[in-house]
Amino acid sequence: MSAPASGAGFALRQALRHGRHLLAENPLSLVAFVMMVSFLGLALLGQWIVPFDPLASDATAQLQAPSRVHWFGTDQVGRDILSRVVVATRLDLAISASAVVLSFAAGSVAGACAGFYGGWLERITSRVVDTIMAFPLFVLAMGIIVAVGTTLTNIIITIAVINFPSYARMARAEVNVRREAGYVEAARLAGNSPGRILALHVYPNCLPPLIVQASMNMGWAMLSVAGLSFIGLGVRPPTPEWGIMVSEGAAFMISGEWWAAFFPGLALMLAVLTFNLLGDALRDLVDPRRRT
Amino acid sequence: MLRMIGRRLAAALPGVIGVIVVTFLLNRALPGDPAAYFAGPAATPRAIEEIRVKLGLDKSLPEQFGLYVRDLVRGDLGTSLTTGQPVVADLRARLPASLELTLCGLLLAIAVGVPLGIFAATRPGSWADHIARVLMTMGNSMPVFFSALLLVYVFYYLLGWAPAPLGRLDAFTPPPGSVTGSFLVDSLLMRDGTVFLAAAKQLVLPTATLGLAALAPIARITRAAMLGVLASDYVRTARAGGLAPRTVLYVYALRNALLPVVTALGIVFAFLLGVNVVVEKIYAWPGIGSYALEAVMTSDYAPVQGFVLTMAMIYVALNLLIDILYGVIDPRVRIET
Amino acid sequence: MSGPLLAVREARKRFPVRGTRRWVHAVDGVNFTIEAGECLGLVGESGCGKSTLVRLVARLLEPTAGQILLDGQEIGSVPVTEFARGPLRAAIQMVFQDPADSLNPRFTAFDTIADPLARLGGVKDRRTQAERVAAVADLVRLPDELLGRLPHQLSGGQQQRVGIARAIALSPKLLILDEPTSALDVSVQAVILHLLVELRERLGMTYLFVSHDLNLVRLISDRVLVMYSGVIVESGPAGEVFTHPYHPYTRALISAIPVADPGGRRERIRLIGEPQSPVDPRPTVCRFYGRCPERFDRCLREMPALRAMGTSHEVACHRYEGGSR
Amino acid sequence: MTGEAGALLVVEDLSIEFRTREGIVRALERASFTVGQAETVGVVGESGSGKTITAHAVMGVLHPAGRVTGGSVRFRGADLLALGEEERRGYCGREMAIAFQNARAALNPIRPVGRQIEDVLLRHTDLGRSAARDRALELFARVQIPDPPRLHGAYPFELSGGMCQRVMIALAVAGSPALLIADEPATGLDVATQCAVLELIEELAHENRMAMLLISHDLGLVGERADRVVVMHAGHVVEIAPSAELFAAPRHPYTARLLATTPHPDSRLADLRPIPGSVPDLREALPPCRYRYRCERAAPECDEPPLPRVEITPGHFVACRRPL
Repeated sequence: MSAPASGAGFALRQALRHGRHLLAENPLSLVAFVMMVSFLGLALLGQWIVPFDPLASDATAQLQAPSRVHWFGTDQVGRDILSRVVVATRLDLAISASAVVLSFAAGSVAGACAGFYGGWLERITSRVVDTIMAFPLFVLAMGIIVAVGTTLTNIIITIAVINFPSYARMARAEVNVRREAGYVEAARLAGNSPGRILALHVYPNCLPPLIVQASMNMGWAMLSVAGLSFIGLGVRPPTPEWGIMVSEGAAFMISGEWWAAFFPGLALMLAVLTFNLLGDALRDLVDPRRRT
Repeated sequence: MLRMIGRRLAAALPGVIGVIVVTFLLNRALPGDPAAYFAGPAATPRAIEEIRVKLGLDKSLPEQFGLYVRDLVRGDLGTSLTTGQPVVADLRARLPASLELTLCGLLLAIAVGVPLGIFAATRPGSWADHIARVLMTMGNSMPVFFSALLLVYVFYYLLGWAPAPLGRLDAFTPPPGSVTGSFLVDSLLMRDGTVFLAAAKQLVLPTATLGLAALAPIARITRAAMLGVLASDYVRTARAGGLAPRTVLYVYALRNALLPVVTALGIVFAFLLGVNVVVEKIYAWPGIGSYALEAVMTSDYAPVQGFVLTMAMIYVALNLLIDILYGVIDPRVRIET
Repeated sequence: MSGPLLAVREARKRFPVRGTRRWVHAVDGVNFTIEAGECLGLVGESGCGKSTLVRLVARLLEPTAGQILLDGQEIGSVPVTEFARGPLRAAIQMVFQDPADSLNPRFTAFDTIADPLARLGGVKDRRTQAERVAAVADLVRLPDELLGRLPHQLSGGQQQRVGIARAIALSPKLLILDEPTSALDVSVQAVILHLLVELRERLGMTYLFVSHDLNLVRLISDRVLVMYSGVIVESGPAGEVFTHPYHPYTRALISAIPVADPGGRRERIRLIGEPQSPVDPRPTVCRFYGRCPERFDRCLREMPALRAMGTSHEVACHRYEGGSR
Repeated sequence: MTGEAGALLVVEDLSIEFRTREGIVRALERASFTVGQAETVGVVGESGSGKTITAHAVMGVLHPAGRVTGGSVRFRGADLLALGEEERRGYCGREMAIAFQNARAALNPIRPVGRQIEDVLLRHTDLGRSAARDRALELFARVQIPDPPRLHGAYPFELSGGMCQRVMIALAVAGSPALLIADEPATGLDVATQCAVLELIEELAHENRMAMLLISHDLGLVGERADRVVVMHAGHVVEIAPSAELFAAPRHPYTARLLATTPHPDSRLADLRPIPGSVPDLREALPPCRYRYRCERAAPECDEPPLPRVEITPGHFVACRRPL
């Protein structure tokens, strides 16, 4: 709306001061940011910049150690591991991001409505949440995938389902804190309908901690996707995917051919690390209690 | 106190019901016609129909659910196609292996994680704090199958310190007589040092893998809780009262900080139950996780369902235990309910 | 139009206590009126039910029983959500205790003030909105350049000006001031008090001024209600209640006011015991019994009702049977 | 600004900074005052004036983000800031003690209140366990807690705000300190309870010949009870005077305006004159006198450092170039 220039300038100055202090305090945030940009770049451009076809096997070059030609070595059927690791970035990021977005949207809206309206909506939501939370989540994911089959959509939905409770619970708690806040009463006095109050006054104010949660959750979703693939309940070979690649390389660890499992595992670890660090940085930014 | 436990028990009930309903629904959601699936590819339509009736699939959904609950109460989880054994018998035989591993991992994680978190919180900003924080972040980012494989590579292949990752005992050691099912406990009961050592050796790497995985969240929560408590008004009161640093740290700060840690233990345990499957696969551990995975490979659903159900029940039971423990520590819960 | 602007008759509000079958009797049969143009003060300690009472009057809560009449029209039975859409919503507005908490952290001062204008005043056109907001901001002396700021970029006093601007944007008939200065420093408190008095004169509003501080209520109210544990124990003209309090609770409150003069301390009235729980109080016992230094056995048998002690002064205490001390 | 002879506590030129995200807050600058034996000194100021921070610094429980950047705190002549941690702790609870504001949060939520008192007693006296328990019950009775044996085992969440404050006071006086710091002891309680709590503290101070530092934002409350008053504004001590003198003839423009803006039983609304401007942002560059931009007496000479400290009449100090 109408924001006189001096007000905007004031806000900008504060934000800059804030950001500068944060970076000075935690240079890791900057590293994480750079890493995230690199991963996004690989996800977007990966398939055009890799030196080899990630699916092309070569019977003459099986399980070769890292060399000048194959920087990360080759796997048991002679595919270039570097190319496969790079190309897998898009799939791994896309599955996790879709799942996180899905559970974020569903969980935050369901939780917010439950917390705001109460009644049967709240009872149903908390029943669903409690039921999902009664399972060890990864085990539940296994059960669902086995039952519904390993298609890409099913994997995404399954990961979204097991992450749903954390958003729903958090959103409900955040809404509960604010439901009786002065500005909500004031909005009522100003003639806002309950739906409008929830959508404009309550929900947006609950988002910051949820976004932090989403960033943290992204790493966990990637681990879950790769974990499912690793035990054979995720993406199917020969698609390049980090979890499958580690799984396929696992057998060779005992015989010393470490590279086949090592590089995809490392890529996965770095990606998860990136999102965890970003989550930490975001939380520092959002949570005033951690102000020192 | 008893009333509190009663309340907790009642509160755990909906969770149990939810678990049963979900496992039932998962069973019905199997792709394709379950009767045709169970009858095998060569079955005639009549044979399929017979199996449909035998499995109760011709009945309505609520009726099927009733039958399912009846079977559950009788301890009947169906029969495994792969082993030909009742699923319950298979699970019972393999559960101790899984529990022994998970509990060892959890204990290791608590034993290292809690002190690490306290250490980091009491020296904020020091190099020790920074190292602890890096460890925690790394630990949170490490895929378990990756750390497991690295441990195997380094300690088995490169250094040769650990035995081959092939189960609970090497080929030359006979298992101890079964009392509890835990090889460590049973061998001690039998006063058999050799078996104990052999079992312990096999346990080291998988336990370390689980411990490393659970260490990060435990240390992280301990550190955060401790930091919060150390900055609290009541710790300031204790300091202003001139109390000895030990009293302030242990009586005033740590006891309060343990409350969120105890709560978090449930989540960490659930996480370990999931991780367990991966670890059992890598170390060829004959637990219920690897049992379920074998069943997955052969599309044998009854064991998978039994596995999911068992894991969920263990988790519900543990949460109940944690709730009670929490009530013992925190008077606010104990007195108000 | 004759009759009071607002009349509250036998208003009651009960809340269930979670996990039990018991009830908190927050407001327990309250009667009072406010004349148009008057400033009525409502005094009581935290937890006495005054917040609940004003929320009933402001139509933010549904009363359990009783009537609320605005200009003779019953509004207490209109459901809260329906009332929020009705034409009378703009007539009763409120200024909140904690200015930081009562402003949406994501709304600029402009958006906050424009909200009631758009919702209730039908002012949706951006330019008209800007004009009206600027006019109201001018009334509360909020500088234009602050309108684009978010609450956390404003000082406590400025935040409260935004809160007042929002409440008076549609010139309400009744403005409820719920401890409008208790979260502010004394230096800011005086500014806001002056502003409120000035606005009442200029806009001809009626005030219901709520505070725990009798000394403050005295300064700007014409009449005072003293509330204790869900009931009104004394009411009367502000000056008279302050100089000639009857109820032991009112006298204790007044004697507790510091006089700031090192030599001239007053005789303090010491209350005994602890405040009583408002959960299912016994209906036949005076609410103040547990703390009253002047109690006697009748107070345990019968709850005293408000009795006239002169032209417009009322007190609910058995000590003042028959209209005298 | 000190009359040091025989003073129990001497705070001299104490400066404290806080590191925050938005920069360094100079929360306290060269604050000086004294507290004599058995004397009650009031500290008054609006929020952010530095009064609580001063109390925390004296007790050595400053928030980790805060740092003493200069000055000294001397108790019976010993410089507390120069002492080692162990020695420093010897003073806390035994020589000086503090009753914090918001008592409920200041008590350990999962330890019975009686045990919390015993912790202090066991630390600072030679009492054994059962003797400490008896003494704790005595203390509870002394602070007018009903039914001490029952409440000995109670937890803070079971007690009312007033009761928590009484426990806090019992905790503070358990070690028989020579100096009691009471930081907003009555804030957050209802008016009648406030009064009772303050009177209890006064009685205890009188009985045990305890010196007291009474911190409050309420000028009236402090003026009524303190022998001398320290007025603070934006991290500066602006005036120190005997109570009667301060109220009769304030010399710092801020004190005068603060008096004029505080309602008292005889004042009328027209008498309340607001203080112009607002408390300055302590992160920004500040003039030598931090009241400079709110002051109607300000003149160019006020921009000359340093902030003056004038003993305008014996025992009456004012930090102003143009006092009233």
